[in-house]
Amino acid sequence: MSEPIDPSMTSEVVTESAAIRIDLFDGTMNREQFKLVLETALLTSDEPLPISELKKLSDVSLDNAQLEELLADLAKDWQGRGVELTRVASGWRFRAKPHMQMYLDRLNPQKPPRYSRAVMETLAIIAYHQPVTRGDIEEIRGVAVSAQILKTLEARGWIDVIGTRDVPGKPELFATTKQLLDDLNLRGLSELPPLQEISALLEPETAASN
Amino acid sequence: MSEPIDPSMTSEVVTESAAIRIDLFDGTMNREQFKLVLETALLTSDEPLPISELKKLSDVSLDNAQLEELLADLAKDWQGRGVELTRVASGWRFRAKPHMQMYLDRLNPQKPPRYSRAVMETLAIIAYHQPVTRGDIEEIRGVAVSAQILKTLEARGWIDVIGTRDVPGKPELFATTKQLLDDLNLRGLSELPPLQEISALLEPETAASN
Amino acid sequence: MSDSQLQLIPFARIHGEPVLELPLDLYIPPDALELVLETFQGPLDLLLYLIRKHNLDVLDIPMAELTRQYMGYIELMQSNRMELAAEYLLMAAVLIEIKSRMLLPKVAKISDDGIEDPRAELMRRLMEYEQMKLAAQQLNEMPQAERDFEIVQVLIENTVAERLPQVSVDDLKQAWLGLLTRAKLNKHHTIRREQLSVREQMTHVLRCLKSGEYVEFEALFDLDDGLPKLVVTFIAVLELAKEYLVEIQQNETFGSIYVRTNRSINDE
Repeated sequence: MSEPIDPSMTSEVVTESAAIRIDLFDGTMNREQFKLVLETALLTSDEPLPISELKKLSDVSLDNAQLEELLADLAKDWQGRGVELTRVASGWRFRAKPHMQMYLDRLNPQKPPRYSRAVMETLAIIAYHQPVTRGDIEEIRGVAVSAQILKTLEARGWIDVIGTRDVPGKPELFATTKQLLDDLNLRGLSELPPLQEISALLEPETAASN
Repeated sequence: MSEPIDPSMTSEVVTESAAIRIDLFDGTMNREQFKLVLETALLTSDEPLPISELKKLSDVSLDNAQLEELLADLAKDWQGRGVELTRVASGWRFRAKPHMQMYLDRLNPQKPPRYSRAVMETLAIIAYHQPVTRGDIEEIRGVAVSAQILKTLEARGWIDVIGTRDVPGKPELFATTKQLLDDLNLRGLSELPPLQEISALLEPETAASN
Repeated sequence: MSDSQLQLIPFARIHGEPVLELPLDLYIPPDALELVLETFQGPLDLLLYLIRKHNLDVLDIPMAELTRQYMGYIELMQSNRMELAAEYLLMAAVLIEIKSRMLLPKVAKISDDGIEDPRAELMRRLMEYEQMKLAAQQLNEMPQAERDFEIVQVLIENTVAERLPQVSVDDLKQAWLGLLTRAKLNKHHTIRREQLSVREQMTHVLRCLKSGEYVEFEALFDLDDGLPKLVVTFIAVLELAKEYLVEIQQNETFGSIYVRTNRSINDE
């Protein structure tokens, strides 16, 4: 149904990059096609993507050197554009070049910024399950929770550490603050929307089959 | 008038549009340079940018036709990539092509919810019969519509109250928003799937084939 | 795979899920019944299901048969002591009324004279509902931003920090919805409702103990809070002890009870 990448554009690159051949459900993805996937993932991600994440995009296992070479190649493709691929502490990301700022500033920045889904889900878990450790949050979300996310919420004054759990590693326990309640205009946590009402709005089960 | 992008219209324009020369701090910005600015703005914006906003990026005044031609040209540059430039209800934006989702899902298991049938039926009635009151929706569905359902759709930014009906009780009138169209990658309500003819529903087979 | 079961009912894809297994004799295992009732969006949906299942013509509904089947469901639900929404009972009354009017011979005859077929209103509603039901399916199948495709957004470094995002209770709710969806997709994560008030009190108690010093047990309670809150606070302390978050000490029988966080122990 969802057709893969246009095969026509693949032609001559194949030989050169025969090393990186990735079997797909209906054919092979060559180097250039895989670069398109990398590019798309990096353009749509709202956080830097570490090498370990980027590896998941490929069906065959790539080593770090191969992947970094592809990324360097991709970065080169973007040279001379208004946006560049950069490596930061937590991975790779695209960002606007600083000299583009003067143009971008002309656009109305009136839309309020939004927290990412990851931040909001973390906040929801802390609000409903407090006190929780980072491990608890990761278990519910099913993905790793970056330190950045917790720092964002702490800096906002919405969560804080109220102790540690007495298990190996002494993980910190997070809870929400009064500040959060004030900012949400609630008198207490009991005024949060009840969970069963929320779950009633979901498609039952079968959704997964689609 | 909101034609999709026609690649044929872009080729010879280049010479003709030497007119679009824009003085910059360090010289002149030609067509290609301005396209870079457009591209950067569209890649970095978190919401679709309407023509009126995009005009602000240029130092000389461009008319709609000129700008649209540039956008069509830009869209053509991106053909064959994993990301495409599309026009939706509130403007132009880049999005990943849907067939890329299978790769992107490997990185990010976070997805907005799939809504229950009750929510989707309510949305359909509002979309196709707007403006409607809660009573209208209940009349069609034959069951009570919980406030939660309407709140969910409002919180998602897909519907809002656009007034009240002038009958006793002044019930609120609901309509769909631009946000809904944007999220469905549509330019207008007319691009919603056409309603099935009622007569077509009389043949059980026809309905079944759906 | 279960094609043999489906031959009767090409249409009855309630939500893409075969509710189709309902046998003709209307027997439904009791525990399946609740599921069935949840699957239908109301009496119109149930009626449509029955009509489509038996290949009936919506424009010429055999009222006797339809009413019989519908009543079969209603009785089954009632005999299982299920709470029946008023809408289902109201529809039963409507069906019986239409059926009885149709039994009067003259009504059928003079329908040419512009007197409406007693079924007309029901047919109109069924068709209107079916149209919206199909529209909802189509809407749901359309690619949706974030669910089926991603929006491109590249970072602009300088503008990020300044303005803080505003968050509302609804945003939190949305976030939770997202979690639930995923939990449903990956079955092994169970998300259940927590007793908020106890959790809130646990947090409150931990805050009181933040200094790491022993605090007198009684000091954790505020007598002005009323009985329910006191009970909740008590449960909260027990819960904290169970999770090894606090340490409770009583040095002599009937002596004062002291509580402190376990963290302070580790710090020493």
